[in-house]
Amino acid sequence: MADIALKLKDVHKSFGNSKIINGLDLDIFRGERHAIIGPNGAGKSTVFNLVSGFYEVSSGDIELNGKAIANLEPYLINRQGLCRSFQVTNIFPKMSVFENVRCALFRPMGYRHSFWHLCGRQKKLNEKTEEVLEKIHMSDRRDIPAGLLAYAEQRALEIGITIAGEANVILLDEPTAGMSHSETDRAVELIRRVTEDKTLVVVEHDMSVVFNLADRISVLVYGEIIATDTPDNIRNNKEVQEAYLGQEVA
Amino acid sequence: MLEYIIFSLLNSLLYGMLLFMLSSGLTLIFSMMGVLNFAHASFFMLGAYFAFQISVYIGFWPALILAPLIVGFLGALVERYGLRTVHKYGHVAELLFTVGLAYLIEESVNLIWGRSSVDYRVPDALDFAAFTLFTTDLSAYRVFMLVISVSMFVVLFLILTRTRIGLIIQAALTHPDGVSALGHNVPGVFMLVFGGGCSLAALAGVIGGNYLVTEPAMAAQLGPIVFVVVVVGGMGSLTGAFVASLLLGTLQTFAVGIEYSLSDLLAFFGVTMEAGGILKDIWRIQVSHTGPILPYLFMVLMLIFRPKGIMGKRES
Amino acid sequence: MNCDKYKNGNIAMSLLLKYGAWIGAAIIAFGLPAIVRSSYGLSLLSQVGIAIIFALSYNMLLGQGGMLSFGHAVFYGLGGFLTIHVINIINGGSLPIPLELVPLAGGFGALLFGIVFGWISTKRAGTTFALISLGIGELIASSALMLPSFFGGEEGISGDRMLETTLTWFEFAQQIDVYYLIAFWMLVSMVFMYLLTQTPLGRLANAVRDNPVRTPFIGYDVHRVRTIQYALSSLFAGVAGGLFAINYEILTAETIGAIESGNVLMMTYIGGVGHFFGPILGAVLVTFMQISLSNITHAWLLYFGLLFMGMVLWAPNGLAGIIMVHEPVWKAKLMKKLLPGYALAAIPALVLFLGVMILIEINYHLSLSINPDAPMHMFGIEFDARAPVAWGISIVLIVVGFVFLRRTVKTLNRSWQEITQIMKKGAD
Amino acid sequence: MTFRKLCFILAGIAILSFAAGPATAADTIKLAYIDPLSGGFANVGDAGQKHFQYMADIINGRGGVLGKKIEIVPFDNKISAKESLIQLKNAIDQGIVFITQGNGSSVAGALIEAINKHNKRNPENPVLYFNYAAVTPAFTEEKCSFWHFRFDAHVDMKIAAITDYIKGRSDIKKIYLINQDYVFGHAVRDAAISMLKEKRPDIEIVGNTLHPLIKVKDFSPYIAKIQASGADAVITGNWGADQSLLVKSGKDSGLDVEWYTFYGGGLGSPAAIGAAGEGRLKQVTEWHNALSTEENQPADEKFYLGYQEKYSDGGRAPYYYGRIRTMMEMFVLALEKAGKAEPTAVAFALEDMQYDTPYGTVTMRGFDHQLIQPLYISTMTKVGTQGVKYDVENTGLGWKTDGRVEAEDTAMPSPCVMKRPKK
Repeated sequence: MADIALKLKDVHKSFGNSKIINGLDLDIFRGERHAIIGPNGAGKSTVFNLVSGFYEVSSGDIELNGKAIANLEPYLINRQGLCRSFQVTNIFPKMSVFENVRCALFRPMGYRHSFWHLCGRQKKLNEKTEEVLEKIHMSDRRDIPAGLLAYAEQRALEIGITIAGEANVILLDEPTAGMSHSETDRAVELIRRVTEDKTLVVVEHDMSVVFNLADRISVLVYGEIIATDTPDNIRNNKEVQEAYLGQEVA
Repeated sequence: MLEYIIFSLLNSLLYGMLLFMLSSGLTLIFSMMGVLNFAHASFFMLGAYFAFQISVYIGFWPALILAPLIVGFLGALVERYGLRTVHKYGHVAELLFTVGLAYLIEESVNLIWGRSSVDYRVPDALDFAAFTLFTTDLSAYRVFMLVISVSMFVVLFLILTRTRIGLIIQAALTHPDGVSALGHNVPGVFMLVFGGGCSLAALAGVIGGNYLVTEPAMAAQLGPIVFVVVVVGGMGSLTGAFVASLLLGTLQTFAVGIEYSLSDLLAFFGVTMEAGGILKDIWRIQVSHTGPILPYLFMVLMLIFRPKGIMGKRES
Repeated sequence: MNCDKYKNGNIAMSLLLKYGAWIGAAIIAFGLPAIVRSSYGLSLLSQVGIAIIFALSYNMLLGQGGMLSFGHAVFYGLGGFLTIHVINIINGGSLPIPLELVPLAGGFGALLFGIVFGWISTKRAGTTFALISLGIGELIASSALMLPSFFGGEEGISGDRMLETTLTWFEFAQQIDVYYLIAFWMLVSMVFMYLLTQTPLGRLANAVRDNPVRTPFIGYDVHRVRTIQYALSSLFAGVAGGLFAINYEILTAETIGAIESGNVLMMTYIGGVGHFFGPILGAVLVTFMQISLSNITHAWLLYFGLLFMGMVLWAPNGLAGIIMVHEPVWKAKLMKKLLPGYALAAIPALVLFLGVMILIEINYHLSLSINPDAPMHMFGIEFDARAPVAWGISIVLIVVGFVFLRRTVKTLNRSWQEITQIMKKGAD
Repeated sequence: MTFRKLCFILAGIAILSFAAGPATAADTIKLAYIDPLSGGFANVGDAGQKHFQYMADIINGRGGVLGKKIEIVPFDNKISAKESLIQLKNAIDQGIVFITQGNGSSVAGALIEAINKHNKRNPENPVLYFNYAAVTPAFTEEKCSFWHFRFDAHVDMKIAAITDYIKGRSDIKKIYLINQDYVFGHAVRDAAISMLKEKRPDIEIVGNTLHPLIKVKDFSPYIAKIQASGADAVITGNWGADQSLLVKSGKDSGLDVEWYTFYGGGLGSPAAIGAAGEGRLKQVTEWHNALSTEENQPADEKFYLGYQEKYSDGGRAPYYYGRIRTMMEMFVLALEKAGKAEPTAVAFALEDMQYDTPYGTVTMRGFDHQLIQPLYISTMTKVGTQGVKYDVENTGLGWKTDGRVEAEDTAMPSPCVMKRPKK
């Protein structure tokens, strides 16, 4: 049995009378790249919001690295080593690219709410920031306000912010949504590179991305996982084909 | 005692209704456009001044109709040529725009009507005591105010629930984004709501101006009490504003009658305070002194513990 | 304002470049008394200095933290009251604190209140925060009259700043001594507030302002970041209040009220919230307008209102914003393309302003002056305010100015577009 | 040149262009008038300035004083203590040594403190302060100052006059006190309670309410309380909207009481209260516009009409401060007695000075600098009835004298201990 990084046990979530998530069980292994797919409205984003503490869980348990995190405040979950990106681009628009990434490094590098360190003097912090910028190929854009970047660049920056903190579990919510083919290819390449030795959970609509990137795939339909398996097995799974994939894969 | 209670109830009702007239427009504007309109009380003042001027020339009754219409038109212009321009800079800019507007309106009123109060009087036709209960009179004008405010509530309610535009406004109150998606002319609706809200405030000014005092400071003195009504009532809820107005009216009216202070309360439990300095100040404050600041306390507590307000459908 | 460029090369030169602004500010602050000798001028400058600290502290909330407060004067006032009480205690005998350090008492007192009120009010941002600050402001301002033993009722609390103990040779009898003290604390506060923007907390405040949803996912509690920022901002507001107490030697309830809170909001906004130095410009301009302009014309409130509305409508980034849009143009050496446009627009703008001014002054003279029948004086010309000539001239000026201004603004816009295009090309 | 440098150069130019000194003093005797001239209280400040200007016109028309003309120099303090202190500096810089102010005890207190300190720290260059309307008793009692002279009767004196009048009114049996919840309101209340007890122990004080300052919009709840108490008369120190709304609200409920006020005739109040005050609203003042006809003083009537003609804005802001006339006349006498426009000398000249007004002799008490003058209780009355000739603020209502309280009866003991400079 492989080491489990993220574990969801019988998780339920309902808004008023409508049940969105119905007894979800999911194990994510350490170091794997795991994709969650499913038709619109299946509850994929809701799963992310539950795991990251955005929503409260109606019932059930979520464990991160063996510790229960359900219903913790988001920032506390983040401190346990989980970071996520958002479906809608979610950066700090008025700050420069460099600042965006640096902010993500304060907590991991132990600065807490410091108002006695000058950022400019923190050599290690700045070197580390440059490293991350290098990784996401944005060193030449470092001083531009993030809000003025092109869309694909903003998405790349968001991934940069998400991985900068050395969280070991990364949740990416539709990282390539709205991108052109060539941009998508570059984004997948980027994700692959920056999530080396990390656990990645990704929600994605673009099947070529999913099958290209994922080690395992879970299929979510109406708030339940109907299958979790390797990409090849999922592709050939009758149930999955009926429920969802249909002609898209063929 | 019975007399006192009955009249306090009546007073609460009247004051509450006046508050409601003032704040109903603001509730609509605030919930729909997100604009915390600091100039709302200024439109109330403009209503009173216009009514005064019109009643000098052609009498009170035409003023009752004309003044709110003129102020509503001015309000629509402000929305069209002012607010809409600053809208793109965000809510802070919109809010500051209204702060500046309040400044300008007050100075303009100073310039036109002078710095002292004007002699805006209750019309002779209503200047008598409607009835006397026990020993206290209830003036006909106050009855008239009550009638106007209640009928305004009814009309507003009917417009919002029975007409097409009313339904659009209601939809926009709860889901401002959704309405534009449906292809309605949202800027037009905004202009209408802002103008309408202003004319409601002006109507309150017309009938409140002569009951209170019509002077350039009347807008500033009213202060942020209208915000309290909007917040306590809740975003997007006219009924909430109505309930909140009556609640605040009652709160203030009855607080006046309670002359107990903290030291009395402690004395009740057999404790006597021998304190000097600031503690002594605190112990001696009677509930009756606090009437007008209670709303703010109420508002802060409401915002902290229940930011939706009493009947609000969403948070701001 | 980017502190992170690692420059190699001539160290002295780079130091001068880096600290030039601060050295300049210090020279101005300490050099001004050489030019301004009157005690009124010094009072004005002292008030400007206090206002600068206050406005910068306000911008820690609005500009850097995205928190629109309507009750910042609470900390200014509390700081002031605490300071004046401390001064009175020192005068009473037992507490030997030199006057130079007394403003810190106001600052740290305000800090404590800031922690409490900050924690209460910063759970939510936006309108909710604004309204809570408004409510708290009203509550504190009202209680100022209810708790006379601390706030001194209507007459306020007064004290004597000439303490036994001082650190310097100043005895603070004259305004000039007080001015130097204020200038010193102003510079210190400015430096500290600037450095704060360069710390992790400062950056986190920006992050919370820009995107409070994202911030938890870089590991921070939004509420806590806001509370700390709020408390530190109160600290500086308290220092400003402390200097107020020393400067005027009296604190009344007005210092804590809504008007003062509104003032600091306007200063900061007119100056520009987007740049560190914006509030400084705003504090200087607004203080001057409020104090000197009111000696020149009774219509100053109207001018002030018009200025404020104009800024909100056409220059939402304030004076600092207006200045800073020209920086790239200057760097690209394209100013010469703009200058003719500005020169051309300045003439009708002046004409329009003149027309509006004459009209306003005539109206004020007729409706609010001591004696409307007396002749008016403007620019050394004496005329009758009721004469149609004056009205005619002002209206003609307004119409002509307006028409030509519209045209020249169009040309100006065109040259701006041109310049942006050139710069874009240059960038690519 | 860098952009930064450019900005610095421009800033430098701006600073240098600001550094212009104040104008030098011309050869007039200047009186700095520091009161609100813009904002919410500007109407009161404007009116005061007109009174002073009118007096300056008259004195200069007589040829001035010491061969010089008197000049009123207005300074706008926006009724703020802070701005008043800045404007005081401004006035001192312009070489003005005589200051007058009246509105707001907060401002007056701040000015007294500041002037005391200024005179202590700059003994060669003192200034003198004439207070024409700030009525906190302490200014001529515990906080009395050699540099401060008060020409208005303070709270206790006014209450003494009211209670003296009530002493003779045996039909008043129950009195209600309603005041603003701040120092001034407390002072009115305390003085009324103690003096009523002393002069009319049989009167029952049936209520004693403090309400928040300026915040109350609807006074009906308070009226209900007064109504329930069965009071015959109400004593209140309320001013401005707090007074107007209170009296109007009383009329709406048919409350049948007499209102004993300080500021019933205060600027703007008669217009705001209107008919609601007829026959009920009473004020205590040193002067009102029916006195000249009631006591047959045609010269005073001419004085009044002259003001109405020139400065009253069509009757909307009538002559009100009788004491400003007294003050300016005494100022002129003191200047002449001192022989020079020098504050210390003028101050000594003013001490114990007596002056005959058309309505009796007034005295500037030397040991505490409080003017002792006769006071009148008057009622708002319809013009044309009971000998009332002129209305106020175009309301059709004027004032009719109910009673006069002699100067010595208003005098209060004072614990003042004053530090005097050498003559």
